[in-house]
Amino acid sequence: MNMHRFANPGRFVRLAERILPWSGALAVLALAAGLYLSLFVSPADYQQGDSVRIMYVHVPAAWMALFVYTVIAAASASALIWRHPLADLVARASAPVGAGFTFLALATGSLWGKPMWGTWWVWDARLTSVLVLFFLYLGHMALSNAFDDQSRGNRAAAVLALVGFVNVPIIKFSVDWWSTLHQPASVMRLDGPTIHPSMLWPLLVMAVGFKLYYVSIMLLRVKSEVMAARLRARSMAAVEAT
Amino acid sequence: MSLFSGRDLVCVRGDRRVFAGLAFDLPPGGAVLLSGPNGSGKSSLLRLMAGLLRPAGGDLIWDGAPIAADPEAHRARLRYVGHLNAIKPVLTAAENVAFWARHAGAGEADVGRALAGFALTPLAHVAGRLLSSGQRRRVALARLLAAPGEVWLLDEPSVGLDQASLAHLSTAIAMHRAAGGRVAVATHTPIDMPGAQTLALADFADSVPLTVGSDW
Amino acid sequence: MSLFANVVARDLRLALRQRGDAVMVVLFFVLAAMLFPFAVGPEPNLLARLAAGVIWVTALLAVLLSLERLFLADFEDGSLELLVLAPGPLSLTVLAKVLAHWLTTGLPLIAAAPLIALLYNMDVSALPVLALAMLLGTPSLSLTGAVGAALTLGARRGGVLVPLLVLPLYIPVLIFGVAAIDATLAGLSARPHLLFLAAIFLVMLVVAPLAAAAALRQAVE
Amino acid sequence: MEQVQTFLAMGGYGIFVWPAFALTAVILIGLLVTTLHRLHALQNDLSRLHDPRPAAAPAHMPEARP
Repeated sequence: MNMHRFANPGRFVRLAERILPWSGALAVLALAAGLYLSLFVSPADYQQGDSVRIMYVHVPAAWMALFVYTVIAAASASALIWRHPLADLVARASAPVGAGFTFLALATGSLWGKPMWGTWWVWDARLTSVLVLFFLYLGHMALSNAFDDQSRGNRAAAVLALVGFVNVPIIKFSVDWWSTLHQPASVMRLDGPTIHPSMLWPLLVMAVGFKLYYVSIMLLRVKSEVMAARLRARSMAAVEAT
Repeated sequence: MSLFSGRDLVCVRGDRRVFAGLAFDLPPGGAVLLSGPNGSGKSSLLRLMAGLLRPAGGDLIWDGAPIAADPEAHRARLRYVGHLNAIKPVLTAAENVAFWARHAGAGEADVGRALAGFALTPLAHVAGRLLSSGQRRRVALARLLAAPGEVWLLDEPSVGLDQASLAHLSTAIAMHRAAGGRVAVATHTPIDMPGAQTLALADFADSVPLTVGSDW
Repeated sequence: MSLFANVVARDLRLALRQRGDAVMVVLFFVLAAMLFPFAVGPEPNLLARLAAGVIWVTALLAVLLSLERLFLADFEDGSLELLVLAPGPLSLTVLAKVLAHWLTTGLPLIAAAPLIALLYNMDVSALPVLALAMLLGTPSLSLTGAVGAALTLGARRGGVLVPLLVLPLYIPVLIFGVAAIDATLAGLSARPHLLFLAAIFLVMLVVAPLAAAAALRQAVE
Repeated sequence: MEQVQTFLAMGGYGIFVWPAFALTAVILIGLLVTTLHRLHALQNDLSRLHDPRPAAAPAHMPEARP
């Protein structure tokens, strides 16, 4: 296996340039449609009134937070086990986007919690696990930038992502257990009453919009990672030549 | 005649390609002297041969079989002395050598012989932190005699050694080769190794910059 | 003597010769736990309620502080390269170093915990469960910590990074560790919580050595 | 005009709903802008860094993206 370290990203950039216009346009379309559905079409909740509309950004963001972490874990596994040269870049490009979604989930969760429970932060099981996930993201990004040699940072962060991924279900389970232990009253489930179809549609459309947005921005970020690696190598060569 | 050889080896450090297309053959009893300016990849090649560093391209072959097939067997037969001496300040010279001897399966008797090989017997019970850098280097080299493996990979072994110790090193290498062992040495100060091949790393320095980007 | 025993013996001898490190860990543990009464007041049954939580958090931080000792010295003096080059699986060597680390930090913490329970007038009946929970929990702290320590070798200011990487992964051990003691104090059975601690330990027993070994191989590259 | 008023009020929850959506926009667009900015900066640097090694085969120059 002496495939040159960065041989096939050549095909990747061409592929990315073909996909990007489509995924970008579709993302904008889905997000616009989702926005319209969630703000204008879907009814107010009989208990929460219009504050339930926050769910249409909060829940998709929380889904994306976990989804992107899974993508990072999968990319890390393929980087470490099959030494795929592109996988490192996908993980490195996705981490900040995932952290952004996680922060968004926390912030909108807090904005939604205030009218419902009267406080900005509630140690609800789901919010708490998303908070822990946020720190896993920060740890991943901090580690991948902690080395002078970028590829070393990527590989170290890949190992951390795999260990983190094994721990996510353990953390999720133990936080749920902990919250039932300390939560006498059964608190209103954060994603509202059983989802009525008129509320399910905006949720799904927004979720699709978020996913398409992620694909597009990830392709852009991987392209710039590829460029950055190229720049480093080119300037390294320039140093050698002088 | 089991050969330890490398074929069109490519080594990449960070985003820099250190050398490419490098080949070598090390027969039993053979010796290879790695020469070249600083940064030409002498240490990288030794670490590659030891298996610490994974080659970006090319193969390392032992007796016809690629080393990657059985890395543990390869590790069992090689002894590596790097820039650092791996000496614990709180352990005595004997304890330091004994740990690595046990780690390679040798017994207590070999430790005494190894220390004697580098005239360290009087220092056997001196704590590592009290040893001078030359003495520390000799303790690191004494590991080779305690549990002799087939392949010695020595990175600047003679740094800080006085004339007497240099002589010990040369005899140790000569005896090792006479017993069918092989040695690869990266050094700037000359060590007399009769019949040793020389491998100039500069010949394999890579002129074309790492074509990381041209096909993007 | 097998490689495993060889590494454990050497590390224990090193710890014995530098006794200060293990003592420092226990001193930190007791001192940190002693701070809370000054903050929340000496009121006995409030302290009793906080006891389990304070003991576990300070124990966890004490382990965190001692993680640097695991690989950094070997990385800097060149021993790590030779350990990586030793015949035999590297994850076994990692396990040996974690065992030696646990013997010199986990055990002393367990020995010192009753003292803090006393300071917090925690009900004596909960002491056996406290010891058992820590016996099952602290190995996971050392194992997970080993991954964090190995990953930050060679990183710029790696020491500051280890807490950020490792503390989120400590949360399950903290939750079930405290829950076991609270259940006992409430007269309930601590068995399910202890079983979860054991389960986490077994998972990390498999995952951590593999991950740490991969991290060490990267560090010596 | 009055109809817009009730819409903005969001049944009294306006001060929670709008910041939530605004924050979503800020984060999504912010990430996009920083990514595009970095991409263009890199593309400029790359095209500006002429290949220092005229002797070797001139490395394939990237087409400067608009």
